Amino acid sequence: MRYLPLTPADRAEMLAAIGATSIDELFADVPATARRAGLVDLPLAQGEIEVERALSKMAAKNIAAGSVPFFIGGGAYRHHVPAAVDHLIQRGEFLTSYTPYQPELAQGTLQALFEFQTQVALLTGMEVANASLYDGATACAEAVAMAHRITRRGKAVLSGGLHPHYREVCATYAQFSGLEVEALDPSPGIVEKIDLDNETACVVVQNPDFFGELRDWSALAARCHQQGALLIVAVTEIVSLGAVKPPGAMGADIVAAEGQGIGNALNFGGPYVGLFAAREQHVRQIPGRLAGQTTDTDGRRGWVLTLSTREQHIRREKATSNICTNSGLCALAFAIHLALLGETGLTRLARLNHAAACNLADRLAAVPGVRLVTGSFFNEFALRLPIPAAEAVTVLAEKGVLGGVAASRLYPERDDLADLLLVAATEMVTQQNIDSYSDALAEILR
Amino acid sequence: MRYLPLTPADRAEMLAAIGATSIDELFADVPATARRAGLVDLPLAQGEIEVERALSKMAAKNIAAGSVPFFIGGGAYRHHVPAAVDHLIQRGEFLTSYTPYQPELAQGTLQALFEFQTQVALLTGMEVANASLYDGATACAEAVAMAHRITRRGKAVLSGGLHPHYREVCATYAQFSGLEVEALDPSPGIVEKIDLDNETACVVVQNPDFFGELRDWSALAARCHQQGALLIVAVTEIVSLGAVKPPGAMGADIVAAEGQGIGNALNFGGPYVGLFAAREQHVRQIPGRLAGQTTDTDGRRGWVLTLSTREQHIRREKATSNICTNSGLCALAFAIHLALLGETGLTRLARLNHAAACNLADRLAAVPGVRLVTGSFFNEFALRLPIPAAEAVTVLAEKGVLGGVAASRLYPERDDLADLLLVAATEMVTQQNIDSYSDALAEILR
Amino acid sequence: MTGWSQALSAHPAPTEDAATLTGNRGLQLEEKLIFEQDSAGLSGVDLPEPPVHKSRLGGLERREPIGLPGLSEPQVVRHFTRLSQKNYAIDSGLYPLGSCTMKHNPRINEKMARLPGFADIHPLQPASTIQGALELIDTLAHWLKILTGMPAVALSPAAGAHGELCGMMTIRAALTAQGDARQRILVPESAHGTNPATAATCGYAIDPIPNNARGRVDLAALKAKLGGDVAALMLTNPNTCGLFEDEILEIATAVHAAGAFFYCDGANFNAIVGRVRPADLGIDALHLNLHKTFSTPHGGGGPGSGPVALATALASHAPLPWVVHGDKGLSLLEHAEGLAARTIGRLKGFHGQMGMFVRALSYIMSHGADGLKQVAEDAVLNANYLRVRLAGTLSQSYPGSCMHEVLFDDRFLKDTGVTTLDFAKSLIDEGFHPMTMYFPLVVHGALLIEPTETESKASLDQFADTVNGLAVRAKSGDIAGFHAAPRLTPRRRLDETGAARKPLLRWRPESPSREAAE
Amino acid sequence: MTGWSQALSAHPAPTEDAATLTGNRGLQLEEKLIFEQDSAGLSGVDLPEPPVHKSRLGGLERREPIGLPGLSEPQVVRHFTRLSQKNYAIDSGLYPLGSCTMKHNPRINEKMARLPGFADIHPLQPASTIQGALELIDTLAHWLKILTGMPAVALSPAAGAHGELCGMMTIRAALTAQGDARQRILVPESAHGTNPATAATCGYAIDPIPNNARGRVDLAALKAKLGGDVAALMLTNPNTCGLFEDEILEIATAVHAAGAFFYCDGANFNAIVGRVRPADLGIDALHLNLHKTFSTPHGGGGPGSGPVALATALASHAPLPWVVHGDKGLSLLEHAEGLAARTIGRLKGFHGQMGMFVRALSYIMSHGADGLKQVAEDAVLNANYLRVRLAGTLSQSYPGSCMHEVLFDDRFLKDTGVTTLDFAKSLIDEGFHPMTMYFPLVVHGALLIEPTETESKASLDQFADTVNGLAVRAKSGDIAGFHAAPRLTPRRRLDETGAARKPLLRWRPESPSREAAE
Ligand SMILES: Cc1ncc(COP(=O)(O)O)c(C=O)c1O
Ligand SMILES: Cc1ncc(COP(=O)(O)O)c(C=O)c1O
Repeated sequence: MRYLPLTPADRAEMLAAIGATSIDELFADVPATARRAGLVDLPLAQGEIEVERALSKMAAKNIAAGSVPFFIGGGAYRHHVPAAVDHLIQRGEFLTSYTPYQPELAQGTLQALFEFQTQVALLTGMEVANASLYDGATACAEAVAMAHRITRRGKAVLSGGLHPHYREVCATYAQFSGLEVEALDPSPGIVEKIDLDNETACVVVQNPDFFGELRDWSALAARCHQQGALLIVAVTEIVSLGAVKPPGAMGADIVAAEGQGIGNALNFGGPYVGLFAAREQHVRQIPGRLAGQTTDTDGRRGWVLTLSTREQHIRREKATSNICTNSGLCALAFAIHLALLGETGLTRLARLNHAAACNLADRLAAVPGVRLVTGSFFNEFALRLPIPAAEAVTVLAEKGVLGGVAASRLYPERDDLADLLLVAATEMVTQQNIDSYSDALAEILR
Repeated sequence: MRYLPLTPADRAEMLAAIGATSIDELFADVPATARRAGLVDLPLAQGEIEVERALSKMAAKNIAAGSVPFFIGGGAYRHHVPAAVDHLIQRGEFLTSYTPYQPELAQGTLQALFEFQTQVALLTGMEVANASLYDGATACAEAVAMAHRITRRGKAVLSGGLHPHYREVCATYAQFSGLEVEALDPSPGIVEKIDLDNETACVVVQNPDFFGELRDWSALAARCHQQGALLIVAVTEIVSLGAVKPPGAMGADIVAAEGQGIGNALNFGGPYVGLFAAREQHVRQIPGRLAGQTTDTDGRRGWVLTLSTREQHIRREKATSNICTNSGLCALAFAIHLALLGETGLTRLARLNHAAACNLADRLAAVPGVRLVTGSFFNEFALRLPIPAAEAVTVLAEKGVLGGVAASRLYPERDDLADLLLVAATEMVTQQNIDSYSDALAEILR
Repeated sequence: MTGWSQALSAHPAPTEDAATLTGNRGLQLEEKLIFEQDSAGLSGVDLPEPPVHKSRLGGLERREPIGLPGLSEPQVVRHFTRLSQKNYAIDSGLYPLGSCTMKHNPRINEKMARLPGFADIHPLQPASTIQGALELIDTLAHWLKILTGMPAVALSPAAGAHGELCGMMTIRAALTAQGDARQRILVPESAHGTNPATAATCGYAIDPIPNNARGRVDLAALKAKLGGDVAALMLTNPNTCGLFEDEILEIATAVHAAGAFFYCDGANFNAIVGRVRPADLGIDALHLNLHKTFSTPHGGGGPGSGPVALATALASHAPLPWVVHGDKGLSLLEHAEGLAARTIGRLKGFHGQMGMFVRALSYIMSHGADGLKQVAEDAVLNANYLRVRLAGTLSQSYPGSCMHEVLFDDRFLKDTGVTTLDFAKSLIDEGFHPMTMYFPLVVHGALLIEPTETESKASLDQFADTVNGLAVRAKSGDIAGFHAAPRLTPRRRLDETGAARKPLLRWRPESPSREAAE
Repeated sequence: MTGWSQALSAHPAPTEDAATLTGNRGLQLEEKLIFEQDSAGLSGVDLPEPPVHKSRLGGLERREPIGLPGLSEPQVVRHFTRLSQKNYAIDSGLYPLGSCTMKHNPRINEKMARLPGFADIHPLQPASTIQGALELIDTLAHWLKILTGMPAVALSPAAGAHGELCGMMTIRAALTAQGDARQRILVPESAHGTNPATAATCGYAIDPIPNNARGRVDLAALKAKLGGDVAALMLTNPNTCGLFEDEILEIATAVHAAGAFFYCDGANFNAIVGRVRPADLGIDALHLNLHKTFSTPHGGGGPGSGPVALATALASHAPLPWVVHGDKGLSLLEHAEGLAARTIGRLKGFHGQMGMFVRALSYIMSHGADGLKQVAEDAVLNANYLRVRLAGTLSQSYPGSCMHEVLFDDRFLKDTGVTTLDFAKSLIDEGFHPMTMYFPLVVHGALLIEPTETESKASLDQFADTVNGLAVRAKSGDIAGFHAAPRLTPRRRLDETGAARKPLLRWRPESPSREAAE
């Protein structure tokens, strides 16, 4: 087997050195009833040629986004990732190293994380950020738990504009940690009424919201703070912060965001990278790892993982979270891509996305029977169709257009959303793609 | 422009430091008539997205070998290259370094070349090998020139079984260096008669020859040596040496081979890697670079480029060759792939190729009207068809089978070869591919 | 050996770092933060200027500069290349981090994960356009079910700890469904920190159980603690002492007899993959770390993937989404309805770590059933070989053979003035990554060594010779040399206490970082 | 600066290398030859056992073992990773090798070259199946023709020297066609070694011409040598002193008046790309190094690509194959017939360095006409900036501004006891690749510095500060420090003389390598 460096001779020699007559002896602690000679009815080892053939065959059964006019968003966005990003994250020193617990052997990863944390803080307009969580949805659940720890209050109010997956993950976590979650109904296009009381630990909103709508949450932030509650702002399309007023500037206390849009491919939903930013005053309540600056024996600047007393490996059941492995390499990809973009690149990228979405919105809204629901948006918006959106999505796919997300896929129980279609456009969308889409849609609705 | 780190401010500051009022001043030595503000009628800068789109479009107009039943050889072979090879040669420290003229900063490249030279010497059965030349054909021309230097004789005899491109390149070089080249006629299947006289500097044969035929050249080697001539053996399919008696064992004085088959993709013909091996006694006549072992100030083993007095940068017009840049990275890919294969892997790979070719030969020879011309072969053989081979290749291609090389493409002037088709099979060929091929051929000849 | 002490004394003063004008040392290159390399206006990405159009941002335009630095592509490539050169990795050498299973990461897995058919598909595409993706998930699940012997596997958890959470939630859901409100989770003291942390996250109280003298769960103590309020036992097997819980069947019986569930932390599955099926040990739920046993790269901290195998009693509570076979091929069940009516709900956005699934399946197919069994055997063989090679100098915490990793404590350093930390840091100068230190907590100054099956005998021998050599030196009393370690890394020992006292977690224009960098 | 001398004296004795048991030094890892890591029977590639079949090797089976070592994939990946870590590269830092144009190599070019439509096509596929490949070649040719202003370009040469050969052969072919048997080639003394070597390979006699005091060709001397027997002048422009041949029009006129051809070595095209067209300088043939000006990676020694632009008088002699437009789209003319009847023939197997063509076109399209012009300007600006930054301490060989590179000689080291070599090696400890040394030959102890356009001002400033600092030190008389350099690399100064005296060019089981390695 190509990955196993021991030869039969090595094995014999080593067994002898150990003083065992057979490998089975080393498994003697395994109850006899549980020992197996091997596993039946499973394929045997295969070479690279065979494995590559089999997996390529599976891959070929999927329609790659890049091969068709593509307009799906809903929390994962198809952006261009420069070739340099993938080249660099594949360097063995990044790819095959462990969590940087030995700082003297991991200054590369640690400095990159310190840069990542700074980028996330700048982007969200917050004071500090951590070294990543699993994804945006779990980051959101962690934010709610953190608000609970800080305020010692038991209720979290979730805006109806929060991504349904985020809402569901918060609900799942809360259900077990004994938190009460009040999830408001989705009301695309309509400003929702959010009530707070002195039991409210936090309010969770999203910007732009799940239906693409942009809102200034400053007033809500003020109300939260009056009430002693925290405002948590979720961001599912991180590129939007290249053009949109950041949560920090709206008075958010915690930002939980999905970082996939920068540096990471669609990957059918994972791995992604959860971004988590907060105010400095709450730093000791932050979940996950933090890279911090320090000095070495010779007084030179260096980096370490710090404030570990928050974490499970030190604090165990009292830790701020149970997270250990996070999204290191995805965070690195994020950091590299954002380093490449820089201020000029990111802001222009965001403007390109917005321009493409405006262009698309105009084209699609011009199709007879189609109504644009979202008032102000970044690169994604919602349409009302004269037919069920799910049906439209299916027929469009048959015509070779991946036209968006039917709200009903995420809200099957909400008949009032059956005709709602979510459509996104990024810098990857060409004029030709937009033409194909509006033509196809017009045809369907004709 | 994303690759240019200077800002307008930098440029101004630097011009000031230089004491120039404009960049044009630095081009003052250019005759006024030749100065241009810029170039007209050429596209302007494009981003990665646009460049990738345009080039992918071009690439899509080609039929990739991997997408169809594929049986073309003729000096370039489609073998599986493990993913680790491409991963390693893309490490910036290998990819973006120059020729290792500063050994203290290039021990990695130098040790790899030393290992490469050893691998090539072992594979060919020769005593020493160089650090690579451009490709097999130019290596062959360099071998002829070297034989000329060694023997001080003016005539080179080229076997009719030598790859036509090798023959032509030798002829081109010779025509200008004043060497006489006697190229024998190709005679697939028939043993050719090779005459030597005391003007003969060398005889160049190929094994397996262009038509796939295997021969033991030991007797010819003996005759050459009696006559004071050198025997040069060309090898166009390096994988064959995993199964076939090496030129060194046949008494070859110089081996010129194409190394593409190990570690390198088809690349539409380049870059490839010329392998060059010889007897130690002639080491000072070898063209190209040589990595050699030495020690450093502290007495530790290390590597350097050596015997540079053979080379153009020291010896100028008296150099053994004008070559400078060679095929470094392709040689590295070769070294890595062969390190992965090892003795067991390479010999098995060779046996797999031979097995596939035998299987294919039987299937195709069974097609009515088809005759197998090659007696003994490795992974490639020649067939006589009842129709012009060129026509067969075209029709097969229309049926989605890349069935081989028509001899007429390389010998348009030889009517007697019009019906000759060269067919190769490697480990990449599946039983299904073979079925498709024989079915398609049968259909065509029906 | 002789040359060594002499050399240690000849060890250059810290000021040696002033020995170059640049601070660079040959191939060891200093590198500032990207924020300290800012050239306003530069970008490493060229994008067209957007067409002019009326903004629809509803007055929410971002007006303040973000503060991101401008760099060109060459600068960024060089920056991260230099940073990478300050890392140690499996690709560099032996990485014997106990409990982390730092094995070789095959590159074919990386290539497969990047096929557009896997990397460039969106989680919300219509099912008809992602049949291959669902087939891959289904195939991986099939393998994991057979390898664990368990009827169901939940693939969405993002890492081991997330898998633990998933498992504990299903347990709690199952109990709740029976109207059973048990509150306590038994967790051995040797458990990894994520175990108690997870139980707490799941709203449970933790009740620690001691190890016995043999480094296993004290069965008597366990039985004593088992009772009507115990929801589950969270046991790691093979455990974090590198030992197989040889009384595991009795443990399972006792746990079940008490009406509790048996959760197993499968992070150490590498020791038994293909040889032992957790189902045969009476386990009800177990998570696997694809980024350990199944070689998906650890990436300097993630991403990982932590599928959970579930017994029948728990399967119906598995988190969303489920992959189900239907008349139209495979599809995703994304809501708490039908088959999935009793799900605990969603644990993560979308469907799990697809990129890791591809790598893990590529790894599994490459090994096959026979190869995986060999993996477990070689992993255990390598660990035991190191155990005997080191037995002479280090102090093994629990006698006898071990599984995939071997545990030592700091008794061998007694009275030397050298600590476990010093000892580990001195390995760094020798070109090795240290073993896991001070974990598990059940022994003093733990040194947990896991070589994995992808190390050659020569590599193990060099490591053993070095560790033994260092042990001899420690006993010979060269304290200074050990305190000074590491001496040869880009940075020497870093002040972690100082870092925590005054946390500096980001660069700021006016922050000391800038000065420090000049 | 102060800390430095102190530190130098504190410089550890060679025995410091005994300071570790393994010989490793933190992240600097020792690595044996693969042949010294042989485990018989191991392979890093798993292949199925071939079906049994009767051999048709005609009795030529290889019976002796080849002697290749057996290693697993993890060992091979680690081996070459460690080797790579002993290299310096553009990705690591400034690489100011004069005449080599070591600029940033964009990764998108690597990605494009690996598209199956380019990497996985065979040179002998039918034309109908490779139209995209021919289109790419044709597009690249179009760009090169416009950039040079010349009517034809031959793409098959594999590197610069091969391009020179191609150019000289077409010249000789053209002369021969006129029945003109001229025998001499004029080559300036400052020329790169490949120039005379190429002329000789082409069967010509070389006649050197001196430089004038301004570092350019001595026009008078040139005219004196021009005569009926001169076939061509081989001139490098900008020349290897980094200077533009400002009398080039007069030179061209004189050469042509003498009935000779004007060959130009275009290795230094980076200085003028997009700003000056060689055709406007009276050049008849010129090669371009795609691996310099057009950023295809140098790969530690190649592969390269050396297209040759040809004037009308030479175009018909261009080597095979030709890409021609026909009714069935593009096709390859592979034989000396029709249009190509007067070709010099074939210079290389197949059609040239396709992989390099893709990278070069990707680079060219990324820059566009405007970007390429900026490339030339920034390259020249960077070189001149270094020139002025270093003017105070180093001795510039020829006064005034330079093009893309600047030439210094060792006058500034006079009486210091420090040689150009010592000086260059001391840069290595500082984390820089040295400049080109002892070339060109026309000045004593040459130091030729070419920063390229992809270096930032900050990078140039750090380099200048370091070189200036070292120059000051050299003059302050610390000879020992310079002789000892490099001190911080994996290996210190290597014995090149010894290597050449007793060449050891391969590993042998019984060779000293083995012992040396123990
Ligand atoms: C025994 C044990 N359990 C659980 C975990 C947590 O796994 P993860 O880091 O993937 O969350 C680890 C990983 O360090 C571990 O070693
Ligand atoms: C001026 C000059 N001419 C010719 C060459 C030869 O080019 P190549 O190495 O590509 O053969 C070089 C490269 O070093 C050079 O610098």
